[in-house]
Amino acid sequence: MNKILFFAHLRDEAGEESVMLEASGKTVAELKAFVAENYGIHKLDTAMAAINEEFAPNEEMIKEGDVIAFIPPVSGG
Amino acid sequence: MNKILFFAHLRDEAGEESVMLEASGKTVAELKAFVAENYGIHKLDTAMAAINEEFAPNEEMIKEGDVIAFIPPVSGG
Amino acid sequence: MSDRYSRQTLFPRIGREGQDKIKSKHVLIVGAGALGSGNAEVLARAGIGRLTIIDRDYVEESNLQRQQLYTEEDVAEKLPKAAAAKMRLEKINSEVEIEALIGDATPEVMAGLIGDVDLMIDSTDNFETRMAINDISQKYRIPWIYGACVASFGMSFTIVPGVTPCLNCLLKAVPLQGLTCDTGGIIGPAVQMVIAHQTAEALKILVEDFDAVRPSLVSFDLWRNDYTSMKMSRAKDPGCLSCGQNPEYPYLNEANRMKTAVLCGRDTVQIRPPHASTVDLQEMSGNLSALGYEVKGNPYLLSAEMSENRFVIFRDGRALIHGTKDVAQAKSLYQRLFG
Amino acid sequence: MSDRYSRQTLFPRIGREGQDKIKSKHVLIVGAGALGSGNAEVLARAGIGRLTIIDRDYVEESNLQRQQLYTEEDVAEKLPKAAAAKMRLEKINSEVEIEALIGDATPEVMAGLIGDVDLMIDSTDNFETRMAINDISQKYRIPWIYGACVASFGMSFTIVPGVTPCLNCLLKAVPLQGLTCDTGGIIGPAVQMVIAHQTAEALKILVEDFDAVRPSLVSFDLWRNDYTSMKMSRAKDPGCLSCGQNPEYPYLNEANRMKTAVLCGRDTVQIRPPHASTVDLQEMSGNLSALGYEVKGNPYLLSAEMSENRFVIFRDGRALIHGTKDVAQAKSLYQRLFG
Repeated sequence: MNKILFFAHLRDEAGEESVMLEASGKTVAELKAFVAENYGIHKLDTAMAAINEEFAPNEEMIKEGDVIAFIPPVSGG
Repeated sequence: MNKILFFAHLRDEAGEESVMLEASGKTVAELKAFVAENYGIHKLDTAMAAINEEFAPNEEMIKEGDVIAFIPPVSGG
Repeated sequence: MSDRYSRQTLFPRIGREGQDKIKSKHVLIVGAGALGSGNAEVLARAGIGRLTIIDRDYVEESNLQRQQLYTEEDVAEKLPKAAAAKMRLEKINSEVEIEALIGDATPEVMAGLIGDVDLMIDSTDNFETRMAINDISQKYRIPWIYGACVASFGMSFTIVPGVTPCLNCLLKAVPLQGLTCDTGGIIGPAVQMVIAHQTAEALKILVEDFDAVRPSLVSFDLWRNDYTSMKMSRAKDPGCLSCGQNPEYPYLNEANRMKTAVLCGRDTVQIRPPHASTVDLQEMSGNLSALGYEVKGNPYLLSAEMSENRFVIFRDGRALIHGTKDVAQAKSLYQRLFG
Repeated sequence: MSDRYSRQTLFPRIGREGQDKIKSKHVLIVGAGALGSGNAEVLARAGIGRLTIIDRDYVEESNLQRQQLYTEEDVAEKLPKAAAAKMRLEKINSEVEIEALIGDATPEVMAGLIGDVDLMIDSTDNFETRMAINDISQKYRIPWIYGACVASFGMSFTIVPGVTPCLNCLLKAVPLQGLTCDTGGIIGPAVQMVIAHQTAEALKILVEDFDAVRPSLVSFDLWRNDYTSMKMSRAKDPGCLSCGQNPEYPYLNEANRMKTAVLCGRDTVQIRPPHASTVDLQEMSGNLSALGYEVKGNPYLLSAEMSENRFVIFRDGRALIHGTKDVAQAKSLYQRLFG
């Protein structure tokens, strides 16, 4: 199983701080698509992803037990 | 073994960010006395101690593997 | 050395040597909104030698809630932010040389300013300008510090050419419809928190303590008591068009920029994003209503009006900003909504 | 509702209802130094109804490096900090009712101010005053927010009577010789970071979102890129003399306070800490030299002089502050060195 954490407004959209999912074997891009569809999150494609607190590119493969965080870049200033 | 973390000026006094020690069986107060003497740290008795990121009183017994942090209260403002 | 910086020279990582370095440096602050005014104040108080501040807006009432250099009088006089900032900063520290530029921070303008600049601090409100700062940073080998906030959330990342990944490695493209302060709101503490991170990184770079520069992207949510560091060593993309082996600096190129045109005789500026996209008109309508706009719409477009602001947004991101011929002001309004 | 707070009411956890609550509240800020001036500015911009600020010092040149409400003119005029803060805050937000008190924040003075206060924000530079704030908080059931910083390090903890442990649970006694800004130095970003945490907590309490209040003590080091949260649920001491079952509020008691006496005919104030202790005279000598003092000493005492400041410190913590009959100023100098 994998823990998926949402940050900033993604958390409001998901309605939860985190969810548990079976994501091992998926790439980051595939997980983004899956989560966007199943949890009704818009604009997840432009969010940054971290695996175990380290930046992960879209092609990266997720392993069993990895913790994935989605952090949306924000623009205000 | 136990990891002992130093914060703020305690780190300057210890000359290290952290040290590894055998501390299980000691109370927090006993560990403070031991560390103060062996690492030349002044005023450790007034520092707050956390075990595994949770505040620990002086009487608390340390267990194998616990991570202990010493955080000195500061006064500036 | 005067007594003025004594509490800072007492800090061993700065010391008197570091203070002399700070005094000899020149920082470009892009934007004089919440982050820009705060960053400028901290650096002016710290004794920076020279500050260049560029901003295209004037002080508005809704800025006062979080933009720390400005007063009610600045609003009454409709002072440009850069000018109002300079006046206050000179009262705070008359030893600092301050250049205030009122206008749009286009890639050309920024490249023209960069001469002896040692560091750029991002205090802008949109990713188009950030990507241009990022390309200039790579092309001229000048570090910059990304910072942004919305609601109770914020983030910061320090980019050192040749050492860290760059913003284009992380984002690959300008993210459209990031939340902005005009759509998600913003609280003062989140601004202060980003300023704390940006100015700490700035001081490290100014005293040339590069080993201390934060290697991770920090993000936080002060209302939810979150604080996360994302390690960035693996983010560097060797094929990145901004910092890779064959850089093209794409955001210095006209093709990747917002297109603007003044529509003759109509007192209107047309804005077209560089790449077509799909705006969620329903969400935008809700955001604009919350801001106090009167909004009308249909499936193809949305028109909004509040006091002197009046504009139309189409589904592909194109917009008509009515009642102005000033391109910088029109872009400002657009980017405050779309990021 | 005016446009002024629109970006704050857009933030869903505040909204218009929260904004009305903020407007109806009264905050006491103890101290108008670095933390006090920053906290006051953020809350004034956020639209707090009433602020009471108490401080015993006047604006000095070495304050300008980090104390955000003050200017070179305030230094030239030697304005009391509370008065200078009020003047600037009124230009920032004329809707806020501000009471500025120039004097020492003794337990009696604070107890007299507490009437309709909803929240106290610690912006002081010494633990004696913090322990008194803590006892007043427990006795009158008013939350307070501890904040402190030195060098690039800082911490904050929110104390809600009946819910969280109190400062006396954590510290048991006034820690002597904590590092202060006068002995360890201080950088502006560390100040901003503490302010970010204190004002975020303040807004949560003011809008009565108590579930969001941070349950842990935060500490950070911006130069070393550290950020730690220490959970506090187990820190509550049922026998605590401030918040336990049989509270005695020891720090409202004369016996636990610094003793001061004006020495007749000698233009000198004597200060004696409540409990004898041993001052490390050698370390103190180094600190004072670094601050610019001319220091002489022997194994029993140390004398230090810089412009109008002249004092003697004995090994047991007693001190003679020469050249003044003003007890508040003498205590201020003493506590800036000993915390």
